[in-house]
Amino acid sequence: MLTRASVSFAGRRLLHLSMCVLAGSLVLCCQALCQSPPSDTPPFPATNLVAKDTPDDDGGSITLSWTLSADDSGGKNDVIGYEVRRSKDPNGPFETVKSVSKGTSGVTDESKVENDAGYYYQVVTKDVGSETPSTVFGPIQAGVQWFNLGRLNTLIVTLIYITLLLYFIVQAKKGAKLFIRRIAGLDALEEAVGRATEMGKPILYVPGISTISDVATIASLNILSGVARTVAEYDTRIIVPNYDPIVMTVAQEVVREGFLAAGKPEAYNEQDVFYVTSSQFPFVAAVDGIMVRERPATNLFIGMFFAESLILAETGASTGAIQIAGTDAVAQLPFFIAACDYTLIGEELYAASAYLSRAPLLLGSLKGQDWMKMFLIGCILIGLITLNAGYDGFKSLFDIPLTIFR
Amino acid sequence: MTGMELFWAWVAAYLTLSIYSFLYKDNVFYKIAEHLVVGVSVGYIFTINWFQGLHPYLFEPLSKSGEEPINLLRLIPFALGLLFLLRISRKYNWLSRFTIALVMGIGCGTAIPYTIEARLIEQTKASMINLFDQPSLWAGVCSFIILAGTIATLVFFFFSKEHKGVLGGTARVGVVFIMVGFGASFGYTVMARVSLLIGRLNFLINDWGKGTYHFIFG
Amino acid sequence: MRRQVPLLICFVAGIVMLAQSFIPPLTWFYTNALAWARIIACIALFIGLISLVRLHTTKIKRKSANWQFSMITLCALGYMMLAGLLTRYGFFIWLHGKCVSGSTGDGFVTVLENAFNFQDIFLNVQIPIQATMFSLLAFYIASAAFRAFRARTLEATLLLIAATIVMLGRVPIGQMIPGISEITTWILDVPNTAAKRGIMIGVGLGMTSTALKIMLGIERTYLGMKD
Amino acid sequence: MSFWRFLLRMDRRIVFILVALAVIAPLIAPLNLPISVSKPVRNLHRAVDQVPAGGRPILVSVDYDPSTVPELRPMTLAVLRHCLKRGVPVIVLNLYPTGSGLARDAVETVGKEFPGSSYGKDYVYMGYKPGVTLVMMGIGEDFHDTFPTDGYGRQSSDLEMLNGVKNYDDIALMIDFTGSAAYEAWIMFAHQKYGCDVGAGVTAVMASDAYPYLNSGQLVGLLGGLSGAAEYEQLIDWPGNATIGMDAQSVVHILIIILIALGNIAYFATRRQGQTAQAAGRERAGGS
Repeated sequence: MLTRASVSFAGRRLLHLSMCVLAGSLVLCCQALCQSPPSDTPPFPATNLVAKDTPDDDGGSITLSWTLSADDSGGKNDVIGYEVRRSKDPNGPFETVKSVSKGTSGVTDESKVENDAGYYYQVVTKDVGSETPSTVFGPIQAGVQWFNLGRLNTLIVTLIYITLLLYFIVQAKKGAKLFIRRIAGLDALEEAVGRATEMGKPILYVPGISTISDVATIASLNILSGVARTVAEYDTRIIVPNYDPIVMTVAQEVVREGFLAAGKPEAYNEQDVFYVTSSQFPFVAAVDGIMVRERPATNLFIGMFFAESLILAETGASTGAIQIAGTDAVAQLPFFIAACDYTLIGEELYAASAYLSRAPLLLGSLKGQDWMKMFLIGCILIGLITLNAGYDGFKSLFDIPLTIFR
Repeated sequence: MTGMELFWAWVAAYLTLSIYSFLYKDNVFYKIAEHLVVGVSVGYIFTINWFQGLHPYLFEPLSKSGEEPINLLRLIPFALGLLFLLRISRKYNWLSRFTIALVMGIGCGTAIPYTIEARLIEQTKASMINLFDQPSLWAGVCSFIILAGTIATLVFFFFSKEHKGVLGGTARVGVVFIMVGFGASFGYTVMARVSLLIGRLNFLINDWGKGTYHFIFG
Repeated sequence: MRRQVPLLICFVAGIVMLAQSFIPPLTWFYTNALAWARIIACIALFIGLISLVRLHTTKIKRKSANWQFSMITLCALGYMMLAGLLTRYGFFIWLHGKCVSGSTGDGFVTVLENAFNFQDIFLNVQIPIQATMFSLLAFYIASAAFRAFRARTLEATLLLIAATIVMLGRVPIGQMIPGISEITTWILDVPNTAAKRGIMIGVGLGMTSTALKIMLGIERTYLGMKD
Repeated sequence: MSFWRFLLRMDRRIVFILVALAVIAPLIAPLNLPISVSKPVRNLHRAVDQVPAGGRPILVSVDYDPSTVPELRPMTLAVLRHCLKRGVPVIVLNLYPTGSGLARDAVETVGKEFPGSSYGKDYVYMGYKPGVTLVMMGIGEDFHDTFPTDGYGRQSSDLEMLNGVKNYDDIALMIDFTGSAAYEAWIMFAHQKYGCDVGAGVTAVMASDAYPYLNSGQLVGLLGGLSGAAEYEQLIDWPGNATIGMDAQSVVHILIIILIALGNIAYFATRRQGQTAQAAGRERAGGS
């Protein structure tokens, strides 16, 4: 039932008014119309209207596309926009489901589209004084897809990665020998805790200013667990101000367990792991206050940070504390590098848990990460070679969403 | 400027100067401002949470309003939230883990495909460049440098092998790229930060200073 | 029960979320999970409130250092919560006025809305303090550069040279040096892009692997080690 | 203690004072550092400069809101000053409610600076008018129909300079200051439809989006961000807030570079004096 509009309106192009009307609010332009209707000829219609079920979704949606009217950005250039109209009957009546500005050649209709009902569509080209409908397209049905083909490449990469990780985790479980390179910032952790003990001063641990669903926060809490244990062994006090209540709860749990593991549960003070506020700069103001008043010997800023990174690190530096930072926020790394003694850069943050605990399972996953890196570098190189040899098919496998099946 | 506006301008100016006094050293003005803003911000967040979180997401779906049917499913997160509140109980605080586990699971499960798409696939694709299809020879060279730098930086993050030999050399090139990139970001940010300071000074001079002057002298 | 059930919940929730991104009919879970997480986060704030109030009341009770200031926090908190709740719908009117019609939203302003100066306090206490804290960066960026940018090693030298060139290339006085703008653009576009991309991919790998380890229960410190 | 060693141990508060001075000093005593003027700014300046004094007015639309004031207000003032200085009449209007106070403030500020010019003869403020594109079209049909009164409620017909203004034909140049895409609408209506020359002042972030219009000649000139405003101030020889702002930026940037340089010289000088790396390595500029 593919009907395509291909009507010529050449004879109607008598007047050539150099009018140009902005793609602004259609409503406003309609008001203009009410006030002083300018004399006008109807614009050329939109052509080649095609509607199809929106791919890779759970139904309730139809995607339309058309060729712009000859008077849109060309011809008289007086089109102000298009109205998409829909009906269950090819003869109408049609109801408007969407209005778009000029220069738009496609929309997705999601307004109460019933699955498996046949719809007819029409696109109406509007200018200030008149409108021209396109030919009707239909019927078309919206449906449910059971697999998102556009994400097939994501699924494959995910599966490859998971397989690599699991393989090396299993190898590690079997007792394979695993090496891990030095990470200076983590080597310094114990020294930093020791220093605080010597000086009889506390340690400050800021687990970032994000929520628990941020993986960087989780990585930080894993490091906190190692730090808490060392701290307990050294009989030092640890202060953990929090930005998020759920993170605080987990931090309390983690620190308590650390003291328990070190055999000193009585030394744990729940009020040292506390909530401050979930507002960025008020939080920073409070942590700055803690740094200058409690004068911790060591400051650890590990997790997700934003612009406040440098405020924290510079205030900490002014108190003479040893500072170790770690974040995957690329924009903040330069400031931590400048103001802290050691900085865990990006992926090092995620490797920390394995590094500190040396748990074989975690070390295994690190090896999996490295293999995935090699896989990606390999992909880049293959892509580079094929692309420069004039074949872009390999690169298109990395399109998001994947379009090769469409 | 009305008298009330002038009053608030003075409050804001006083607090602004209190914060700046911290640059000299910690003092009573800073402490007041700091403690005040912690209280105010939590109170504000509480209100926002209530009216823009609990109200539309929990109270409204559970009460009959408008055409939407009652969404009893919302009782599940409500119950989980209550379990989380058991944190304060010594005996039942372990129940809060159910909630934490759920939130963590949702977070991790959502993060995996999203991260793989945005950080792995997209970036890998962006690295595949046609070196010869460039506006100039120099542009081609630059594209190649970006590519080499990306790979070298990635090599720096190899953990399971000692950084010696070729691997070590490449990793060192990666460090060079990282440091130049960080230096550039640092230098680039200065202007934005100075603008913030200019903005505050403008407030002090124009809104507060001149505002007060005009209020008194007309 | 105390360990296995949470691990199972985490695993199932993770798998469902993972699956929904590939199977369109499951997106229902995602939409709901977002709302659920939001509700839980809102309720969790009460725990934060309790922690905050406990901390400060303890300070006051024990008369520990700076306990007087804790009273300020508690008073401000109490007042804002009360004012916020009492002006409930007025608050929305205010927001509407601010967001939709801007400074001329006087028509929406009711007596109820600002009966307790809720938004005045927000706008004239919290906002200026936030903006001023933020602007401290102008000072700190200078002191950090002065202290840290020393040509001790090759890496540090590169860092400081790149920073210096870009700083020069950003301001009119520096742009008078011939070629500086071009070099600045080049540094920002070429080595900077390469480094960021490499770090991004690495971070992506680390994040995914950590997320997976949490789901599988390999990384379970968040639950505590023993029970 | 040698100068270099003093530098290495310098209290960071000295750095803070220097930064504060570097920002405040240009506010008190403007340095007016030379600014190289870019072509789009020069073009807009020329366009304004070529409008004959006392003839057809220039139409200025102030369409920004408080968030973009730091960048857009200085350029608005600079252009208004240029007009009044030259005796070119200006019509100021405003299409977005959030900017009405700002537009009025700009007109009144500049108006006060030119006691010789008078309201209604040399400049008028037409106030906020809802409808955006509707207003733009309305001016093309009949200015007085669109604006029966000015921003203070006076009858437009009573304002001398508006007597000869019927539509865009009677407007020499239109300039839009905006943090949004409003300038595109002005191009479409004032320029494309009614053939009036259009210039624009936008934020630094948006400037790159506006360049294509410049190349196609749809914009006669463009001011981008604080630096664009500073360049315009340079051209009219009237250093204002933008020049001061750019002065402050230049001074702070140079200050930081000098500090870095001094720090390094000090570092190497003290090392040569036989300082152990340990002593130099652990220096902290932090006082207290």
